[in-house]
Amino acid sequence: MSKMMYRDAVLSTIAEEMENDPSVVVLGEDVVGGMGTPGGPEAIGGIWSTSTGLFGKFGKDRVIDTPISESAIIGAAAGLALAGKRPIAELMFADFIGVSLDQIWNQIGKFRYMFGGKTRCPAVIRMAYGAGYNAAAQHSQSVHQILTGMPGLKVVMPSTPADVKGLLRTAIRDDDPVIFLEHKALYGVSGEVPDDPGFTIPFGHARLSRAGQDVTIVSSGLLLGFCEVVADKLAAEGIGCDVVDLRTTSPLDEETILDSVEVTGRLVVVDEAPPRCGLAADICALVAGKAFASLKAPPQAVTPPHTPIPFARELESAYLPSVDKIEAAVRKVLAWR
Amino acid sequence: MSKMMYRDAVLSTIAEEMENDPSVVVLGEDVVGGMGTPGGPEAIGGIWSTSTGLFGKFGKDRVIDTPISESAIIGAAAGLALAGKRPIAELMFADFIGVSLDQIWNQIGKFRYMFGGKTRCPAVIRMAYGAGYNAAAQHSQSVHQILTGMPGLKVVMPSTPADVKGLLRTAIRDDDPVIFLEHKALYGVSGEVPDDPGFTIPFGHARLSRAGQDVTIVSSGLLLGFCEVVADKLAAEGIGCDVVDLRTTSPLDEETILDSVEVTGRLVVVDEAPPRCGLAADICALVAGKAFASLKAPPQAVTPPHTPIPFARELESAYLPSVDKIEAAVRKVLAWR
Amino acid sequence: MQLSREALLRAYRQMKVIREFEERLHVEIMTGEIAGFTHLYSGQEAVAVGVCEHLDNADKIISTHRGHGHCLAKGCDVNGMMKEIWGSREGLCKGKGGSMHIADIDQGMLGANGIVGAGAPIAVGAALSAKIDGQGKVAITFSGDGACNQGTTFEAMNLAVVTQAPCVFVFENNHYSEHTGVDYAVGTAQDIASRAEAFGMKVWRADGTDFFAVHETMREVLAHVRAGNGPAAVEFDTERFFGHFEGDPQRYRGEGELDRIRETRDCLKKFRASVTGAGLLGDAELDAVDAEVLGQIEAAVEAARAAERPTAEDVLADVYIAY
Amino acid sequence: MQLSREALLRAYRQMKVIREFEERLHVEIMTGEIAGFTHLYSGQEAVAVGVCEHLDNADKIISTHRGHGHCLAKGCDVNGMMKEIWGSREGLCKGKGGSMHIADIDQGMLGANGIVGAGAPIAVGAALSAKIDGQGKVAITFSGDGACNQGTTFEAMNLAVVTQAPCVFVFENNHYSEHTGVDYAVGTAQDIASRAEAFGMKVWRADGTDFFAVHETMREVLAHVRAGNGPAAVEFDTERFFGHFEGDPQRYRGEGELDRIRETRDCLKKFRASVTGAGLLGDAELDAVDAEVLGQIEAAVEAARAAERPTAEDVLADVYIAY
Ligand SMILES: Cc1ncc(C[n+]2csc(CCOP(=O)(O)OP(=O)(O)O)c2C)c(N)n1
Ligand SMILES: Cc1ncc(C[n+]2csc(CCOP(=O)(O)OP(=O)(O)O)c2C)c(N)n1
Ligand SMILES: [Mg+2]
Ligand SMILES: [Mg+2]
Repeated sequence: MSKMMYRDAVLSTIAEEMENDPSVVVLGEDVVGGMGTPGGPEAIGGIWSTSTGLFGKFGKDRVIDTPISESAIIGAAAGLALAGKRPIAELMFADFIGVSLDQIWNQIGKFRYMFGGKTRCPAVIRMAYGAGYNAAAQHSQSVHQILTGMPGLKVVMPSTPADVKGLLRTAIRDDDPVIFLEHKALYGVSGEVPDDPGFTIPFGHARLSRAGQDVTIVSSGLLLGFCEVVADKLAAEGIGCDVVDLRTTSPLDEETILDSVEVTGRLVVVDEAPPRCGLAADICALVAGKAFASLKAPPQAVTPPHTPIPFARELESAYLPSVDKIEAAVRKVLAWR
Repeated sequence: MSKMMYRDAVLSTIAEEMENDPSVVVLGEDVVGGMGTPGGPEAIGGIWSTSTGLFGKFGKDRVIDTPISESAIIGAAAGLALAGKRPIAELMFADFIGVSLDQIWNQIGKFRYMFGGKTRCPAVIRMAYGAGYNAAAQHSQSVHQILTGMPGLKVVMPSTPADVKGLLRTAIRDDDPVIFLEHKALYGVSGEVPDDPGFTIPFGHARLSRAGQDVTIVSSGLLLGFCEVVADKLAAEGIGCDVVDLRTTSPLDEETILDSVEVTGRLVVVDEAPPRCGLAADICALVAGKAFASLKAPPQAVTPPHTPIPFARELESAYLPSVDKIEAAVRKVLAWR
Repeated sequence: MQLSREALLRAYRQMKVIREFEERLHVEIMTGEIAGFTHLYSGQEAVAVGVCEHLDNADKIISTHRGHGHCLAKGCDVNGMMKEIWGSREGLCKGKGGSMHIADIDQGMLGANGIVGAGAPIAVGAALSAKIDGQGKVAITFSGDGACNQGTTFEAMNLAVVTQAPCVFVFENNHYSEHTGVDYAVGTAQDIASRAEAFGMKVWRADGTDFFAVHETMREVLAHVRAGNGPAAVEFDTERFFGHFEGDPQRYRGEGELDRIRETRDCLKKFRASVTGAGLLGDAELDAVDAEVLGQIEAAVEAARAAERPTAEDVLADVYIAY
Repeated sequence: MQLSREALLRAYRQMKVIREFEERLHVEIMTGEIAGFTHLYSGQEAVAVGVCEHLDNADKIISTHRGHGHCLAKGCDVNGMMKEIWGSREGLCKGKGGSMHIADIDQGMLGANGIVGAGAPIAVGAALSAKIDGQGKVAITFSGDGACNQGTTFEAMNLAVVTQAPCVFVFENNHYSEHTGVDYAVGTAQDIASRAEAFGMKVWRADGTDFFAVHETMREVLAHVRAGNGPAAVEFDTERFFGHFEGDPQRYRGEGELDRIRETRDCLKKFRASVTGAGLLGDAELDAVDAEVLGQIEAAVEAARAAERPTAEDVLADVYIAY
């Protein structure tokens, strides 16, 4: 085990996979940084420091700095993947799927199916998502709910450095396209990460981060930690929470969720996406549909309101699900009837 | 009342509103048709015949034929709206939100909120959606689930010519951005349409197209008609279905849905979007959350599978929700326990 | 450069296969047997063939909604394509793609594409892959005069120049995008190639209805690109003989335009006149090719008609490699 | 054309307001009081002011992530902006937008924008609106050297040419997009203006650190566009004095670069030297403006600090006009 930050788990995993597999290629805006400047290549890397040093190690053919052209970035990743490479494309902010969605949704996500199953498209698209930085409506969004709804894409949302390591390895080695969502507010968080170079985490296997008998809390990403705080607090009162960290939203580990609810009979889903057609509704509907008989209370979603993300500190805090709101929701389902 | 086709309801409503309000402007690819050709303007209109004759009536400043540049089309609509016009932009296929999503999601949908409520953005974005034409994975999609999840957008899905008339009038006159989704397979369907030039249908008011006591079926667009067939068939057996036509998915008429389920205790949601993070899950979760005590059976979703849309006739039919699948789902919730 | 008899016969045959494939589809579609939207390539054969005759399987192409010609020229199986268009599970894409989504990665054919402009960035990616491999391979993207207005096409050109990707942007200017004329939709005072040039790449122009002009131009273009000089663009002036899609009444055409282009701008006629005029090939051997091709297309249609249909279970297959 | 004393003083004052606004923010941001990402406009003032001095409220502009200068030049209230950046509910956008999303429709300021390249098509729409109105009004979009590679920018230029929209594309080439140099990211062998020209519009170029060059160029540009000759583009060569955003260590800069540009490319210094040298204004009156502006900025900061904070209920307001 080594202690490392979430962002370093991203970087080290990419570096290791590039070392092991010459077909792994990185591309994106400022993934080198400093190209065409007096300071020169790598004068400064990207704003998340998740590609620092790659250019020096692997050279300009495998670490490709691009103009501000997100459609071309994702499109080039598509072409690299179809041609046999394993591209890792970076969107600086998840919000930029707005300018590149066609290549994600209608191209990369569909090749295999449209082309009759004979086509591999092993592209990883990494992006920084989530609120908490007061970056306002166009730089703070969660997009997993949009991409999870798109058949052909796998969607990964690690909540810890160890999960970054295990899931990103799996993503890079996967023969299907994978959306890898990194929460901005987690980049600086440290945790123990297995040293074993063979350590991977399979997709579709959720992690039970807290175990209890009374209520099931499902979450992922940044908010997972909030849920753990609530679970720990309630544990002190003798209330047991199963906290399910989804890890991947597509494929979804239905079994872990349903097994837990069969025991607890109560569900709270905590998610950073807007409420309508979001992941929280998706999981509430899953449970209502498949564990109806076990449910002792209405499944409860904790999400932001149906508004864009506001700028000011007070507004963003009020917008986001908080420990208090999660606790209130859990107490509400516990108190039901 | 006049009998007219769904497509003609679109066209006549646009023409009437353009007549009444000089700020209404139409733009899109081939909305004139024939520009720059030997045949000249209006030699042929767009492929859906929803703008035929407008150019001749209102001229080139108000009927703007554009190059194939969907981002620029929607962006231009945004600018027209901010500058005080009421643009109606046409995306030939809903699938093209892939190449224009930023302008819909991060621009048009957010201006009012980001700019502190002082900005009007009365843009209507029309698009033809839906399967049934064997147009395969990139020309057959439903996108209401994606857009309903985006705060700031209103989303309209008329299922009849009369609803087109009433809802499109409301859309054009609305001061918020409205996504107006026209189902390709409905364009040729005829129905009675009120002649009253004041006829409008407010957003957020669902229509009860069949009334019954035993089960609630919620749908919209093309599949609404399938649900009606099922309801009529079951009515003959003495089973009563409430069939709720949502009309608008954002705002959503929660009240009509919940009121119905409170009586029936059973819910089937029928939707053309993929299952994950879709509208069916959204409504099942709503009902499970807010009408839990009334529910006598698990809420049931009838959607396509989580795959892209296949081309061949047999495949597309198997992909789409059918009358048989809807009937089976209804019988399943009726038989529960 | 003078082509061998074999090369000439092969080029003619390739163009003829495309032509007859499309002309037959034009007839078959009217029977209602074929589903979906179909965009025919008739009239533009000299471009697809004049380009692809220079390529091998390790060179990649990416195509458009009007993809049959590019697919055939790049070596996709005629029967597999016909079956695909018929929606058979024996089709090249098991009936899941249809006319607009035919691909054959093994042939270096990275897909027809229903989204106008989507192909260009994908080609840049394939070109970057070729650059990494360092074997002098290229990627070619075909775009229409309409597609050249899509933001993705511009982004792709810039990215290709920035990364010096061995990518060729082939613009097939057939004067129409759906029902709109190129003179309206492409704003530039000059031509499409000039716009590409402004992105910093070398450009060429040629008559796209003249196989020899296309072939010779592409020889230069490819020598330039394979030598590591970065991307290039070519604009071919060409004609489409049918409507935008099947069913298009084409009222935007000029009077007599269709007859005129079939008469004076038919690449097959021009090829035949040129090779027979120069005494390189005789009418009899070309006629023999024609007959053989007609037989091949007839057989392909019969095979497609008889081929196995997909079933409901097929819907769920092939979304993911492992899920 | 010679500007009046009043016009000169106003232009200077406008540039100075922007400069001091930004220099003060640079300091305030380090205290941690201001949230979010902030991109400062210091160094580019002559562009915003040289452009906007020609406009009235019915002319529209649309800006970028680096929007403070454009907002101020177009007439947004200094206090309202400062309060917005501080996240107050008294801010121009009630604290919901912040630095990257300031708009004031009444002033014809259609918004700063966090999405690079998003502004250009929106400006075309505003220009089309002006064309309908027929009053000779224009819409102007500011884009960086980085934004000029985004597909939306290209699409917008083509659409503007096709529709002959009275739109001006102002490219502020400050040589960097984030940490990347323009020589790398813009592929063209020539300049940004040449690329715009290839889309079929008339283009101009000028030194963006010279207010008089900007102002004079824009006079020509606007005469051309207001007269109904379609869109135009201008490339201004300029400098940004701070990092891409606040917190950027700027290791991509050349040695002594920041000192050199502050010394030789400071539009305020150049303006002062020029007007005092020509005897049009005196140092004393310019110093008086400086002092007054400093006071105004100080007052704005104090007002922002004291202004009412938003509350949780505000989150739910203003999504829809009627829902
Ligand atoms: C993004 C997108 N916009 C619009 C369309 C609809 N469409 C299909 S083909 C076409 C015209 C394309 O014209 P061009 O590029 O000249 O190719 P051609 O049809 O002449 O081969 C249009 C508008 C589409 N498929 N994708
Ligand atoms: C679509 C999109 N891609 C990337 C970014 C991140 N980003 C913000 S500003 C910027 C650089 C812009 O450079 P330029 O256009 O030259 O403007 P400048 O910062 O120099 O004013 C980048 C990459 C963004 N905000 N939006
Ligand atoms: Mg064309
Ligand atoms: Mg710049």
